[in-house]
Amino acid sequence: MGGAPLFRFVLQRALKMVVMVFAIITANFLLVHAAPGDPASVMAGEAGAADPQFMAQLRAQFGLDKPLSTQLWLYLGHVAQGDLGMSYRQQRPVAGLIMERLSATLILTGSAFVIAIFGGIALGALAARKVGRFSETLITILALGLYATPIFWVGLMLVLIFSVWLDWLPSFGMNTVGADLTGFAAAVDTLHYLLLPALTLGLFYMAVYARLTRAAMLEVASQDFVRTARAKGVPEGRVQRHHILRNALLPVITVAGIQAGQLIGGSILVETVFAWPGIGRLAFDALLARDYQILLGVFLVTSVLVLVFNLITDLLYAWIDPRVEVM
Amino acid sequence: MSLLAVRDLTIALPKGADRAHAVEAMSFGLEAGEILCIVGESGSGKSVSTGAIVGLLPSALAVTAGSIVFEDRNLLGLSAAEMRLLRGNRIGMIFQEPMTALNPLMRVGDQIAEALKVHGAADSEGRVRELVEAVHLPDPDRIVHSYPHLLSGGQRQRVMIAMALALEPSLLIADEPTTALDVTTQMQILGLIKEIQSRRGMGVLFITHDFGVVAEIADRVVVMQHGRIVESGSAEQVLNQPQHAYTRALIAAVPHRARAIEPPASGRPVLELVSVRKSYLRRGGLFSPHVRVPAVQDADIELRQGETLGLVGESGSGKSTLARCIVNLAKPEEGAIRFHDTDLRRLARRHWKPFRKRIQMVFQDPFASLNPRRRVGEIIAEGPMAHGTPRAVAESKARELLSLVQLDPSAAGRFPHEFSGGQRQRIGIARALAMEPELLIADEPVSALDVSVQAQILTLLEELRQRLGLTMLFITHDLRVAAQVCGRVAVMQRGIIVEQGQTSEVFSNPKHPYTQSLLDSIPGRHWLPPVTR
Amino acid sequence: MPKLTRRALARTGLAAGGWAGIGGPMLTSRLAYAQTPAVAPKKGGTLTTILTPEPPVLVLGVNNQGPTQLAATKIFQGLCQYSFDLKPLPQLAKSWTISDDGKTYTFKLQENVKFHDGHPMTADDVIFSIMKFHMELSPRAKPIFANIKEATAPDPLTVVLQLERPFEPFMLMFDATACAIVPKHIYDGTDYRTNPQNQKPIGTGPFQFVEWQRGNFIRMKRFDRYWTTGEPYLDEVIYRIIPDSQSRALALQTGQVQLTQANDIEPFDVPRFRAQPNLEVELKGWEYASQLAWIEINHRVKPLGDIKVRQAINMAIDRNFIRDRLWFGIGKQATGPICSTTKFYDPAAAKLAPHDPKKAAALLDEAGYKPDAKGVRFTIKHMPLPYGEVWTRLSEYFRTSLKAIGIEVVLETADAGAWARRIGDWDYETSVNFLSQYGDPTLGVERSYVSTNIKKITFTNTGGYVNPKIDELFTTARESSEPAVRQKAFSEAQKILCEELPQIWLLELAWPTIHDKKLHGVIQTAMGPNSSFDNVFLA
Amino acid sequence: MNRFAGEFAATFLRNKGAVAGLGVLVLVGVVAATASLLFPFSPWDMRGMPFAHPGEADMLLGGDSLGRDVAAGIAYGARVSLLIGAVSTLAAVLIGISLGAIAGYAGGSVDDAIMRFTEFFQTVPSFLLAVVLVAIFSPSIASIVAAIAIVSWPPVARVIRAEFLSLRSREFVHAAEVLGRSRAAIIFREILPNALSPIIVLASLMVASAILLESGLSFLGLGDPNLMSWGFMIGAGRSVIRIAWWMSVFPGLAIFLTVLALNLVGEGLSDALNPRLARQR
Repeated sequence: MGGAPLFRFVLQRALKMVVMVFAIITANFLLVHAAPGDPASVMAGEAGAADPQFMAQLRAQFGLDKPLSTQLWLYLGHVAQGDLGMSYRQQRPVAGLIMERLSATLILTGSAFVIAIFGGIALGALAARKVGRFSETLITILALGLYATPIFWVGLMLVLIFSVWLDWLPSFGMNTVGADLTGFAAAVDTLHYLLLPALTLGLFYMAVYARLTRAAMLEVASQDFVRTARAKGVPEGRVQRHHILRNALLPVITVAGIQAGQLIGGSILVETVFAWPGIGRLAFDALLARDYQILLGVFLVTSVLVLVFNLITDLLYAWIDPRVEVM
Repeated sequence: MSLLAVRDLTIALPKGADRAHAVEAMSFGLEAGEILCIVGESGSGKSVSTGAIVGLLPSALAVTAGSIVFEDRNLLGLSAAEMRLLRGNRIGMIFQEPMTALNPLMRVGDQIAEALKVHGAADSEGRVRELVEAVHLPDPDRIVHSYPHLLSGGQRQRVMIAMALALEPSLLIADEPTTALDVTTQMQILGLIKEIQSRRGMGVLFITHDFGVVAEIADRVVVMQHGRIVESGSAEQVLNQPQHAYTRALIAAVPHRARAIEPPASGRPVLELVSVRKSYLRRGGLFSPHVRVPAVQDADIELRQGETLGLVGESGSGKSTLARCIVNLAKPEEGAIRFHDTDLRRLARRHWKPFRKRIQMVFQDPFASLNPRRRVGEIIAEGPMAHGTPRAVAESKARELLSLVQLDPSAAGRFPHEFSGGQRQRIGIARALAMEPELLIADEPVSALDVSVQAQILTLLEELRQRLGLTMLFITHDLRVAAQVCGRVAVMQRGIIVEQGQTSEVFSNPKHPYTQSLLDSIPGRHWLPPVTR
Repeated sequence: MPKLTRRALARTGLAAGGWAGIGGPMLTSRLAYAQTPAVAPKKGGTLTTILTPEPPVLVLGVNNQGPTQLAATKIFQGLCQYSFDLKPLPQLAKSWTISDDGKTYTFKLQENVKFHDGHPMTADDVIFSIMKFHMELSPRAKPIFANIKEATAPDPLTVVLQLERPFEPFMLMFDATACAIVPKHIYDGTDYRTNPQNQKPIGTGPFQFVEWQRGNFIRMKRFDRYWTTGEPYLDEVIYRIIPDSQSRALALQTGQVQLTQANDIEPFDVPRFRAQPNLEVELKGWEYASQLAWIEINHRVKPLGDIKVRQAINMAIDRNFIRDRLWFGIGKQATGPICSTTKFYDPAAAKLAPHDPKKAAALLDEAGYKPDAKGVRFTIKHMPLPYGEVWTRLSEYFRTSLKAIGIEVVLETADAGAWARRIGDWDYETSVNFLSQYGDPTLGVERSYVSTNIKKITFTNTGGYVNPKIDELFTTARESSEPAVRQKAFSEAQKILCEELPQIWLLELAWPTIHDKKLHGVIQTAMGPNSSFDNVFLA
Repeated sequence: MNRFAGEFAATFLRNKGAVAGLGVLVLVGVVAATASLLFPFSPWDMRGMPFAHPGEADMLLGGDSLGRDVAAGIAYGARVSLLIGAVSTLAAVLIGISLGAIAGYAGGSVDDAIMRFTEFFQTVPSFLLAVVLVAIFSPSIASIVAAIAIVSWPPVARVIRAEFLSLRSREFVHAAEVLGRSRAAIIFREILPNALSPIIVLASLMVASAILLESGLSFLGLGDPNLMSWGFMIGAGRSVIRIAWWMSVFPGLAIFLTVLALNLVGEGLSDALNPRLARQR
């Protein structure tokens, strides 16, 4: 891929992404405002007492007294300028709130993704290699089992084993508060906390990728060029790695790209179990409190993340598969 | 001592197959410097036997008896690792489908180099280049760094040959290496194989179903049927004095009877194509915009009552697109398609409907052209029913049509997958005839069939044409078939009709160089099959 | 057991000097609690505890949610706090007097009180906090402070509040959760809700705000210039945000936190922690809040307006089961509309009919609600309280109990947003609710039963109960400055309400405060864990 | 469907996992169907002491925090889980087939528009969307089913579209076109029946993930409060896991087995419907 076509492609995709993001914002805006209850009533509920004047004052302050279309228009205008608005309840800019917690989610989902993809491909490749043998059966059962277990359940069990019984790893949070660690020590500290949640989230997707890899490898193994490789006298291991696995990775990459969003969605559950301070949890809390601005902001940010991830997947795909260029 | 000696080779099929053995008591020898053709129709066991030689049999098949001695070693006694060392080293192989036989993710040069590397040979770029040049690939520097998808089928097959020859094997096994190629390419590849073989003195085991190819290349011939060798001998002998009935039938089925010269059809024109143009919008890749690719350019054709016009060309020449334009499966951008006096091109879908009865089509792939989930009776009856014929009438008509295409009327209650390819093609024909069309468009109706079946279908079509007075547009890539079936032919190349006229005239005195090269590429063109019977 | 340190004793002793009034000799109860200190206070250490759910801001007044109060009371302080029997104790006010007509309140402030930014706290800050800040922000304080005719500062350490009419429970409005003292120089003239300093709150409390990683933790450190020298003892207080109840329990169990409070620990986990030798479980400290939980009934919905139906529902419910099986013995069975820890509770007047499903069924039969073929008399909807699992269980128990007397209950889940909106809009049939009583029925009970407070707002008389007699009794109690008169009115009101059952009171809530035995002095007043922790220490 | 069905059954039955899965599913189905016979009382009824251990008070799998029978809950929960799984999948499949078929058959700008719409749903994290939908329309069986259907149709649409795109250019479809059959007949009689086999496989997996999704929603407190479902039981039991492990272990096991069985059946179906791949196993 040359510089200019690549640039044009990225530009086109960026435009498409912008359109998609605004469609998502609009749809979500309408959806979220269809919810019964508004932030003013929730805040009044929390205050333990309220009067109509107070409520009206709150609504005016949040702009909730304007017609919905005006609110939407204003919001879109702000978003276009990079302003995600203020959180009604926390009285802070939404962008800041999300940014504070985005890195936590990215660390969690990123590591989970790495665990899932590498573990999954390794297991899947092994299973495909050992078709009909005990190790294949074992991997298949493991993958099916992980696939069939609710994600929060896995989390609870891991906590029971590694935090309660073995006392090896902390069960919640993201770092040791007050330890004031920096640099490498801080990273190691976070890694400690990260291990269980990342594993919880990663295991499920690892099962997905393992199954996918196995199926793709079996499919690829029946293709003509594999026979060609064997006819050339290529050793079996090399056939598996260079010819079968590389081609089998293509569908795995595609699915991994599509599932990026699900990974972020799934992190709500994991963030809940492990008190991981990410945006999944932020969104859930915001939903319960009807803090629309945060919820919309999270939708926006996650959608952008997914779109960016899809773009990366496509570029990766194009990098691996030379056919994409002229398809 | 032969280079390769196969003795009493027997390979069992898994339980429940239609016969016990894929190959039974097969014996033959191959000398160095010799080309041996194994000929047979699909399912005759010819490919399975080569699989056994190189140790790449599918796991469901097992050699149960016999020996394969190659360079004084019994291959059946070797371990998998020892077999691997032979493959690609002493024994080279090329396959039928060049489009899928190369790893799409590896550069061509790397794939050739791999063949060298895995056997411990120096995989220098120079050597790879040498091999690429040896198979006459243009612009070797570019080809070496290209990915396979950028190469044409013929080029890919050359890459395959380069790979197979990398370590100068003493035995080359070529399994239908030209079947998927266009005639002109086929001729070049055959030439290349012959050239390399004679230069290096290799033994070549060449699998084919095409007697034309046999005539072109073989020194000796082995004919297989149902897993057994029915006849073997020198090429000269088998081609010209076949002994076994099966061989004789196969040779007789090769289309060769030039059609009796008919007076030019004088009926009124049924179909007139004027300056038809059709292009496709090819989807760009991730990084490239969409491209408009012309498929048919300024096609003019006239088809008169009762005549058969052959539309001849290689793949990608636009002949099928043109046929699809006529039946409104594709929308041409320009030109007129006049059926009698109606311009079909301008008709909306619902105005098209009456013409559906009058123009019908027979398709190429007998496996893909019948809905696998419907019974044969329904498939045939649904057309008339869509045009208002009551179900009972349509169904009884369907049974009549089945007899007409020489199938048992009880076939109506069965599903397509219960029939062989030839039978399915008969069903396809019956489906078209159920509409009682005036114009029948046959798009490569026999190209997916074995020769013997091919002959039957051609005969059937000819009979039906005469009996029902059909006007026919016959699309084919096989000049022998065209010569046998068509009164007139039109030759297409890259979307343009380069020549058209009376078949005998065009074939004996081609005006266009492309027509000439097509004719020169007919495999075994110098061989006139003996008229038996 | 709560302990009182020598320092605190000295402080209260100082305050005891000659202030009298209706507030009376207010120190006895705290002194009574001052038992021999088992452990000497020790400086240093970090207290890690839990906060859930995460509060939106940490400025009292801007937000008054439970979690906000827990954390912000370490940063902000009020003029006073309250003993377990709800007598005022000094905090930022060293002492106070109340005029005989009950209309003039004079507060003397502590000396050398500084805000965390170094500004001294003066009477101006107090007057600003009362007359402007909370007047605008707090729907609870507003109607009461509106009664202040004039607020003056004769000198920087004296505040005089002149009331229009006497208001007996007035002294109950000055703790940090009701009226935190905020810095005038930061807030005056700004929009209090959006003031940027809200993100970095500044108060006079023993701990100053350091860092807040949203969704993760809030960290505060010792304020070196705290007005009581030597205090606070702790170096740091860290509130971790842990949304999942099991993770919280685990944190406590493994010693990752030393203190849990409020609803951090689900009731069913409490027995386990009682058994854990290094932990102590305390239930005191919620006397000021005195939250009463009840089945909220919308009287507009048929047949819930029928007194017999409510009486039947009352008898269908087994309060012992609720306390013992759902709350695992934490809390106390409700006996009426006023908590037993709230002032003017009258055990003689507050008597509810006992659990008796048969009688309940008979009552319904008598009222004409006959069961159909499936045994169902009628169907009502019920909206569980979305504040945690135990409330869901309670609603499930409610459904099962009512099924036993032939009333079908259909649950409709609502999240916090929807719940608050629907209660405020009267858009419910039955629900569960709990309200704080703030020590005095006029402050926390009246609002739910008087017809003048039927409003489309949560925590008003949303059920729509109307009884002129009750209106009259509460008005009498509100306007009188005579405790005896008030008691009489409240007693009669309790009697009437217990018969008419405008709501089905279930349980006086208590929240377990569980802490490491090394942590001392957590629960010393009726403010419980909402106190400032200036004399809490680890030893 | 004589030989077709025969071959299909034979391939399916050769797959031991699929047969075991089918067995488990049948068992779950039977338990769900006979729940009211096995446990002739409401699963909400308090039958014994809270936290009764398995086996106590005639409760095979123990009691929950209100003394309700866990076994009865699982039996009645099977109905709900299967119902939610089946109905939401059916709805998702119907949405997916309609949109996918239109996109794949019509092609061009219609296809583009529909695919953008599909991408839209795949861009918003599906679990987050499901949570928001259920929360907004308040948790009830209808809103849960609708939310699950809304977030799970895109894969169906994509698969159907891809099948339509490929089948549309198959010769038997061209033949139908040339015979002059109507568009509806071509879509419903010719293409759709041939596009269904991947959907059957996908659907069996979707039922499984719908059950998981429901349990995830219940875990967050967004289940239907009036229906005893497995997800609800885990949600109610997980916080007391140290006191009463059986409250969450058994329903968890029920989910695990059912989802596993569905996956196994799905694989069996996939093999039986794509015999070419199956042979390589």
